[in-house]
Amino acid sequence: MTPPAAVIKDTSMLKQKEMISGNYRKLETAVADGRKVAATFVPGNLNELIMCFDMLNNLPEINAIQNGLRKKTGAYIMEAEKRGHSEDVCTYVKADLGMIAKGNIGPDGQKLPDPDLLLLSYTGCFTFMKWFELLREHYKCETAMLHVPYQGDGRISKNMISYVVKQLREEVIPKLERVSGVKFDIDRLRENLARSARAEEDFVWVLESAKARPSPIDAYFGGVYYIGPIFTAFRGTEDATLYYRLLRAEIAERLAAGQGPVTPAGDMPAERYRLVVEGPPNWTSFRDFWKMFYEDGAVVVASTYTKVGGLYDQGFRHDPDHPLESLAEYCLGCYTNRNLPSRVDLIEQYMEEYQADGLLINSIKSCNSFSAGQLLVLREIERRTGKPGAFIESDLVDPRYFSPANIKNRLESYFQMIDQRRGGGKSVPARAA
Amino acid sequence: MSTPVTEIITVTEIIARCQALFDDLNFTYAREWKAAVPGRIVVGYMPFYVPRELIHAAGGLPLGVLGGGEQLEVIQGDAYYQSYICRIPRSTIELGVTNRLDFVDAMLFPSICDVIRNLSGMWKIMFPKVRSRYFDVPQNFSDGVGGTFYIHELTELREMLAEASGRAVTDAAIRASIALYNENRALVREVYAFRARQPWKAPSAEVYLLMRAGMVLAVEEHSRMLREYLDAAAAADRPRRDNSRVVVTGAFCEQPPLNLIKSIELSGCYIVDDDFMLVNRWEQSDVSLDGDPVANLAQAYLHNSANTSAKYEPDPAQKGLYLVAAVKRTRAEGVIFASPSFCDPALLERPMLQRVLAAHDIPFIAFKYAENSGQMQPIREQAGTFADSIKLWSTP
Amino acid sequence: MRAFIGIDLGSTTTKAVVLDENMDVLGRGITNSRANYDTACKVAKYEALLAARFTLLQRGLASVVAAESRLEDFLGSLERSFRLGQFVEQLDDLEETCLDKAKGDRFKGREAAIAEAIRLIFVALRADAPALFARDARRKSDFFRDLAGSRFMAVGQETAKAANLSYDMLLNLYDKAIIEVENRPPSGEIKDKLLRALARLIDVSPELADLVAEVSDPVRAALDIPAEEVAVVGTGYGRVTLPFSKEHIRSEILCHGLGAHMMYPGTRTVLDIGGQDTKAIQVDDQGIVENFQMNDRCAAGCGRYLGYIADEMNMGVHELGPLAMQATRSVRINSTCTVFAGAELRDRLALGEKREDIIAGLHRAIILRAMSIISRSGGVRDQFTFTGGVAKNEAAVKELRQLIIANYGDVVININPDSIYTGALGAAAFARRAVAN
Amino acid sequence: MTRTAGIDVGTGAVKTVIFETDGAATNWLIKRVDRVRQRDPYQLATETYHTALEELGMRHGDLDYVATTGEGESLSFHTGHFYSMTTHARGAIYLDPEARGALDVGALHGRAIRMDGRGKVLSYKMTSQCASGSGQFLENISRYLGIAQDEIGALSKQGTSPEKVSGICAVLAETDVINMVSRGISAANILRGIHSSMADRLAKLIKTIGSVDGVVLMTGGLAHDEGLVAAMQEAMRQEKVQWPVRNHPDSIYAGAIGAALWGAFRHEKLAREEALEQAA
Ligand SMILES: Nc1ncnc2c1ncn2[C@@H]1O[C@H](COP(=O)(O)OP(=O)(O)O)[C@@H](O)[C@H]1O
Ligand SMILES: Nc1ncnc2c1ncn2[C@@H]1O[C@H](COP(=O)(O)OP(=O)(O)O)[C@@H](O)[C@H]1O
Ligand code: SF4
Ligand code: SF4
Ligand code: SF4
Repeated sequence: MTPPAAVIKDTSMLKQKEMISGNYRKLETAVADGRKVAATFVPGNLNELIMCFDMLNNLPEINAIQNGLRKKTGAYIMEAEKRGHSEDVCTYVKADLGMIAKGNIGPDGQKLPDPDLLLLSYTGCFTFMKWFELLREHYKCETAMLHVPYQGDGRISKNMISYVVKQLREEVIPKLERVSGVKFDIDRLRENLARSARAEEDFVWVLESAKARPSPIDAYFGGVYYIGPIFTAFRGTEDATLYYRLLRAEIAERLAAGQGPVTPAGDMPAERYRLVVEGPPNWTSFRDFWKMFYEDGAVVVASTYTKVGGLYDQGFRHDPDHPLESLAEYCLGCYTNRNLPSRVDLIEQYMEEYQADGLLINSIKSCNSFSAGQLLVLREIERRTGKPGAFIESDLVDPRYFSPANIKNRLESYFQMIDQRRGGGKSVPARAA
Repeated sequence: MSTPVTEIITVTEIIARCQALFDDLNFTYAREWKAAVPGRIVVGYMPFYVPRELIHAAGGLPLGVLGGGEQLEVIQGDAYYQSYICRIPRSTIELGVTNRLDFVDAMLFPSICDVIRNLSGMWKIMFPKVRSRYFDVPQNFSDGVGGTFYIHELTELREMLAEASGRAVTDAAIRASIALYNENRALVREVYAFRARQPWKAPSAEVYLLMRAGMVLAVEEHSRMLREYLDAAAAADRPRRDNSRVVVTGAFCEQPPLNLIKSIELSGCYIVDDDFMLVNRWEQSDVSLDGDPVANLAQAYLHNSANTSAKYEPDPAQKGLYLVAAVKRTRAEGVIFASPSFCDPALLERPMLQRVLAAHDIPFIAFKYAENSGQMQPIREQAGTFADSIKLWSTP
Repeated sequence: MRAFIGIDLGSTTTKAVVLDENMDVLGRGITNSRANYDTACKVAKYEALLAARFTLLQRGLASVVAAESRLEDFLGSLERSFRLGQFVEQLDDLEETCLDKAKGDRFKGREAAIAEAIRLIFVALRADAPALFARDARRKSDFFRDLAGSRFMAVGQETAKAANLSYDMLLNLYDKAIIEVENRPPSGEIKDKLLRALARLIDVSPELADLVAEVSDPVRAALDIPAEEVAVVGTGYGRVTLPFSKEHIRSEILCHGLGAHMMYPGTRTVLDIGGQDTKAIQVDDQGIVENFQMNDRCAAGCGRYLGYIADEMNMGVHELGPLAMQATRSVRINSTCTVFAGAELRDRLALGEKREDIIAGLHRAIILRAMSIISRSGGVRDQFTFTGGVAKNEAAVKELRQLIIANYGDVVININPDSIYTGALGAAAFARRAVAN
Repeated sequence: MTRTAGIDVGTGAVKTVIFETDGAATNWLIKRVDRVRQRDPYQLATETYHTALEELGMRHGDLDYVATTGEGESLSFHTGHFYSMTTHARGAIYLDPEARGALDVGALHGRAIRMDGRGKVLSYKMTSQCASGSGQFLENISRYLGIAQDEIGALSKQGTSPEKVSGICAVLAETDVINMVSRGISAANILRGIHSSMADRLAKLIKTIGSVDGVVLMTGGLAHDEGLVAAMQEAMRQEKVQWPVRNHPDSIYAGAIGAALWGAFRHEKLAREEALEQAA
C-alpha cells in the first residue's frame, strides 16, 4: 500500500516504500533467483508460515490496490468484463484477471511471476474461493485450500480452531513443503510469530493514539498506510518490526506537540469533525476522496478497514507458544469474519472510546462481505449512540463507480448537519402570503 | 400404486394447489400445520442446502424461505440494502418485518454467500427472540478434517433443535426422517427424469411449482403429491412442440419470476434440467440408514452431493463436468445461464463453466434476472434466438 | 420592499421565492430549467418578483376596494392580461426566429412555401392565445416552451400536409427556434408591462373601466415601491453552476428541510420527489436535518418518469394524476426505469390492460420506491410533509397516503399546494438569516 | 416461386418488406418504413402491410409465409415469428455478403451479433437495460438542440473536441447535455461526444462476441447516422479491432429482410417435410 509519490515523507514512510518496492523486485527476479512464489490474500494471510518455506508472497489484492492508485484498473476491469465476467462482481477480482490477461505486468511495470502455489486462505469472504478457482484455471498450479469457518454466533469455537489447525497440518503445510522443497521447522515459525507480536504491539499503540484530541493520525486515509507492512508480505519480518518502531516514535512526537494528522496538503489545520469510518476506501480517486475530508477538517479517528487483516486492538497477538493455534485464531478473528452483531458492537465501542461525532459508511459496490447489512449497522449505531450517521457509495478500483459530485454533496450536507446540530439553530416558521 | 378410480387427481388440480401454496406469502399451510399439534416447531431456511432430516426428526417442519417473489411489495426491506445487492435478502427482511414469519421458531442461514451470511447476523439483531443460526458446511472434503468439523456442526444444530422443540432428537428419529427424505428425493429425481424424457408432458412451470411445494409442505405430503403428479402427467394428453432442449443453471438461490420460466418455454425452449431449489435433490442417491445417522448425513454431504458454485472443487480436472454430465444425461442441446443480478457465486462461476461447455461444444447463452423482473422481452429475445437457431438448423 | 430571495435550480424546473423582512412570503415564481442557468434563474426571479408586486397590489388595494371578491377578480384579470401580453410577445419572437432558421441550402427553393406555412401556423397560434388565458382555462402547462410547442405540433401537422412540406422539417425549425427564444432573458420593466396590461384590460373588459380608474393611484403607488434585492441564496441540483459565490449556496437537503419546517413547524419527516431525484429528510423541531437519503445514481421513479409517460401518451404531466384516479385496479409494475417506461407501457397495453389501470400502477411504483428511500432514512415520524413537483399529482398523493397509513399508522400528512417551492423557501430563509447574522 | 413478407415491429419504427424467392434468386418487391410516433404499432403494421400488398396488386392469400420479427410475436396474421438476432444476422448477409457480424442499433437497444456465412447466429451480446446508447436518446437530444435527423451526421463530423457523456442513464445523460449547452459547448461537439460515447460502448459490445470473420454491418435505424458510423470506425481503430464496420443504404430493413428470407427458408423446409410425410 505505497502512497502515491510525495504524500508523506517521514522516515517510516520511506522505509515502507523501500520494503514494498523491495518485495516487487524480488518477485520480478523470482524465477531467475529460483525462488518459489505463493499467491495469497490479505485477510487471514499466513505470512509467518510462508516465510518458513523461503517462499515469496504475492498478494493479488495489493496488486489491485496499487494498480487502482495508479489508475490502471479501469482498463483491466474492462478487459475482464470483455472476457465474460459480469459487471456485477468484485472489481478486485476483475482488476487482477484483467492485469493477467494483459500480460501480468505488475504495478511497478515489471512482469510478475506465475505463482507456484495458490494459498487460498479463505477468510471472511466467499469471493476469494472463486477468485483462486479462476486463477487455478489459468495457472494450472497447486492450490492449498484453508477453509476458515465464519463466526456465525460471534465466537470462535474449539471445533473451528481444531478444524483450521488440522487443515494447516494435513493440507497446507504438506503442500508448502512439497512446492518449496523445504522441510517445515516449527521453531522458525515460532521466531517469526514472536517478531509479529512485537510489531503488533507498536501498531496498536499507533492506532490508539487517535483517542487524543486532536488526533495525531488519520486512522483511515493515513491508516491504510500504517497497515501496509503488517497486513501484507512483511508481518513477522525484522523490517516490519523496525517500521512500526519508527512509526510509533514519529506519532509520539506529533502527539506530544499536539499536532494533527499529516495530509497530502501538509499538516491538517484544525480538527472539526471526528469520524469513525466503516468500509474500505476507494483507490482510484484516493487523493480526491481524502481531500473532501481534510479540507473540511474531518479526521477519521477509527476505522474498520484497518482491521480486515487482524483485530490486534482487541488484544489478539500472534503467540509463539501456540503457533498453529494462534494462526488459526488469527484467521478466524479478522474483521469480516465476525458476525454482524459483533461488528456493530465493535463500531459502537470505537464511537465511544474515540469520542467520535458520527459514523460514516463508505459502502463498496464490489464487496458484499462488507456491504451487505451496512444499512442496519448504520441504523443500530445511530440508535445506540444518538450520533448522526452518513452513507456514501463508491467502489474499490472501478473508476466508473466513484462519483465525486455525489459524494461531495453528501459529505457537505453531513458536515453541515453535524454543525447545525451542535449549534442548536433557531426556529423560523414562515407566514404564508 | 392402488389409487381408487374415484380419487384420480388431474394435473390441473395438483398444480392449482401448488400455485396456491406459491402465492401464499403468509405461509398459511405451515401455520396450520404447526397449530394442529402442540409442540410442533417450524424452522425456516434460506434456499440452499440444510439437513432437513434433523429438523424433521425434531418434530419440525423445514420451511423454505425463498424470498418474496414478484408479488411482494418490498417497502422496508429496501431500507436495508444498497441497489447493488441481489433482491432475495431484502424481500426476506420484508417478510420478517411484516410479521409473515412470526410463527417461525428458528431460522437457518446456509453457507452460500456473504449476503446470506451477513443476513444471519441481521436476523439476530432484528429478531432477537428467534433462534437463528448460520449453518456452516466444510469446504474440505476429507472425512478426518472436513468430516469431523461437519459432524460437530450437525451436532450443534441437533442440540439447538432439541432445545427449540423441547425434546431429544434421537438417532432412531433421524433414521426415520432420512428414510422419508430418501423416498422424497427418489421421487424428485423421477419427476426430473420424466420431464427429461417427455418435456411436453411436464412443462417447466409445473415442475417448478411442484418442487416449490416441497419447500413448504410436510415431506410425507409432498411425496404423495409427487406420486400423483407422475401418474397424472403421464396420463395427460399434451401436444408436443418443435422446441429445443436446454439446461438452466445459476438459479440456485434467488428464484426467477414464474413468468421467466414460462417465457423461456414460450420462446421455444424445453427446460430439461435446472438447479432451482437444489435442496430437494442435494444428496444424489440414498443416504445410508445403517449406523450413526449423523455420520451418514456427513458422509452424504462430503461424497455424494450436488455440485454448485458455492462449493469448492478440489480437483481442477473435475471443474464444471457436472454440467456437461447433466447435458448428456438429459440430451440437452444447450445451456441457459440464468442468474440473479449481483449474485457473486453464480456470476463468478459462470465464465469457468462456460469455458468447460465450450470445450465440449455445448452452446450456451446467459442472462440475469431479479425475482421481481417485469420485462421479459430481453429474455424471450435471447431464448428465442437460441431456439430459432435449432429450429432453422436442425436436419429434418 | 426589502426582498430576500431563494432560488432552487432544479433539474426540470427552477423556482424562486421572495421573502420580506418578517419572513413573510411575498411571491413565488417558477419556470422550466434550461441550458442557460442564468436565464432560468432570472426568469424564476422575475416571476417571483412579479408575484410579489401582486402581493403589494393586493395590500395596497385592500383598503380601496372593499369587496374582496371584486379585488380578487380584478387582480386575476390583470394577471391574465399580463400573461397573454407576454405570451404573444414571445410568439412574435418565436415566429421571427423560425423564419430566420428557415434559411440556407437545406431549404433552397422551398423558402416561400415554408415562410407561408410558418405564417399560417402562427396566425393560428395567436388566434388560440386569448382562449389559453381566458378565465378558468385549463392549460397543459404554464411554460412557454410547452404551451407553444404542443400547439405548434398540433397545427403543424395539418399545415405541413396541406402545403406538401415535411412535418419533420417544420418541427425541426421549431426546435431550433425555441431553444434560442427560451434562452433570451425577459426584457423590460415589470412596472411598464403591468401598466400596459392594465391598459389592455380596459380594452377587453370595458366593464372594469370604473374600477381601474378608481384604483389607478394606489396601483401606481404599489408599483412605485422600489424593490431592493437584499440577499439571494441558491440551491438545487444545479447549484454548483449557479452564478453565485459559495456563501450564497446551500445544499438542497438543508433547504428542503428548513423550507418544510417553515411551512409546517411540526414536520419531522420530509419527502421530496423532484424531476430526477427523490429525497427523504428527517428534521428536528428546529428544522435541522438529522438524517437524509437520496436515490442513487439511477433516476428511476422520479418526476421525469411521469414526464416520459405523459409524452408517450401525448398528454400533459398534470393530466396523468386525474387519469390514474379513474382506475378500478392497479396493474403491478416493477420497473421504474424512466427510459423504458414507454416500452413497459406499450407492453401492458398490448396485453390488454386498461390505460388508467396501468397509469395507476406506475404511480404506485414511484411511491413504492419513495417509501423505500423514506424507510432507509429512518421511516416516517409525525408530522410528515410531502414536497416537490410530484406532490401536485393527486394519484401519487393518494398512493402515498395509503402506504404511509398502512406502514406507519395515523400520522399527520401535510401537502401544500406550494410544495414545489419548498427548497426555494428554505433558501430564501437562509438569505434572510445571512443578513440577520 | 415463394412469396414472403417480413415485418419488423420495432419500438421506433415498423419496417415491412416483401420478397419473391426462387431457389437462390431473390427479388425484393417492396420496402416500407413508418415511424411509430405514439401510434399503436400493431395497427400501423397491419395498415402498412395491406397498403404494400395493394401497391403490388396482391392479396394476403398470395403470400406463402408472413414472418414477423422484433416485437411482432402477437401480430394476428403472421405465419411465424423469428427473433431479432436471427433476422438481423440474415438480413445483414443479404445486404452485404461479406458480413459476418451485425451491429443492430435501434430506438431502445443495441445488439452485436456474430454469424456464419449462412446467417446462423454464433454469439451475441445485448446492451443492458440502461439506454443512453440508443436512438431514442439521440433523437431526444437532437430535438433539444434543434437539429434535424439529416443534419446530425454532417454536424457530428465537424466536431473537433467531442465532449463525452458520462451517464449510463439516458435521463441523467440528458441533464449532462443540458449542462454542456450551458457551458457553451457547440452542438457539433456535443453530438460528436454522444456518438463517440455510444461508439465506445458498442465497440466493447462487438469485442465481446468474439472474432468476426469478415465485415460488421451496422443495421437498424442508427446505421443511417453517418456520424455514428464514423465514430464507430474510429472506436474500432482505437480498440484495435481489425474487422471493418460499415453500413448500407437499406440497413434499417435488415430485420424485416431477414424475417422474409427465413420465412421462405422455413416454408420450403416445411413443404419438403410435408412431401416426405406424404410419400411415407
Ligand atoms: N402540475 C403538476 N401536476 C403533476 N405533476 C407535476 C406538476 N408540476 C410538476 N410536476 C412533476 O414534478 C416534477 C418536477 O418537480 P420539481 O420538484 O420541480 O423537480 P426539480 O427540482 O428536480 O426540477 C416534474 O417532472 C413533474 O413530474
Ligand atoms: N435516417 C436516419 N438517420 C438517423 N437515425 C435514424 C434514421 N432513421 C431512423 N433513425 C433512428 O432509428 C431509430 C429506429 O431504429 P429501428 O432500428 O427501426 O429501431 P426499432 O427496431 O427499435 O424500432 C429511431 O429512433 C431513429 O432515431
Ligand atoms: S468481495 Fe470484498 S473481501 Fe471479497 S475479495 Fe472482493 S473486496 Fe475482498
Ligand atoms: S442470490 Fe446469490 S448473492 Fe444473493 S443471496 Fe443468493 S447466493 Fe447470495
Ligand atoms: S436508464 Fe433507467 S434504470 Fe438506467 S439509470 Fe436511467 S432510469 Fe435507472
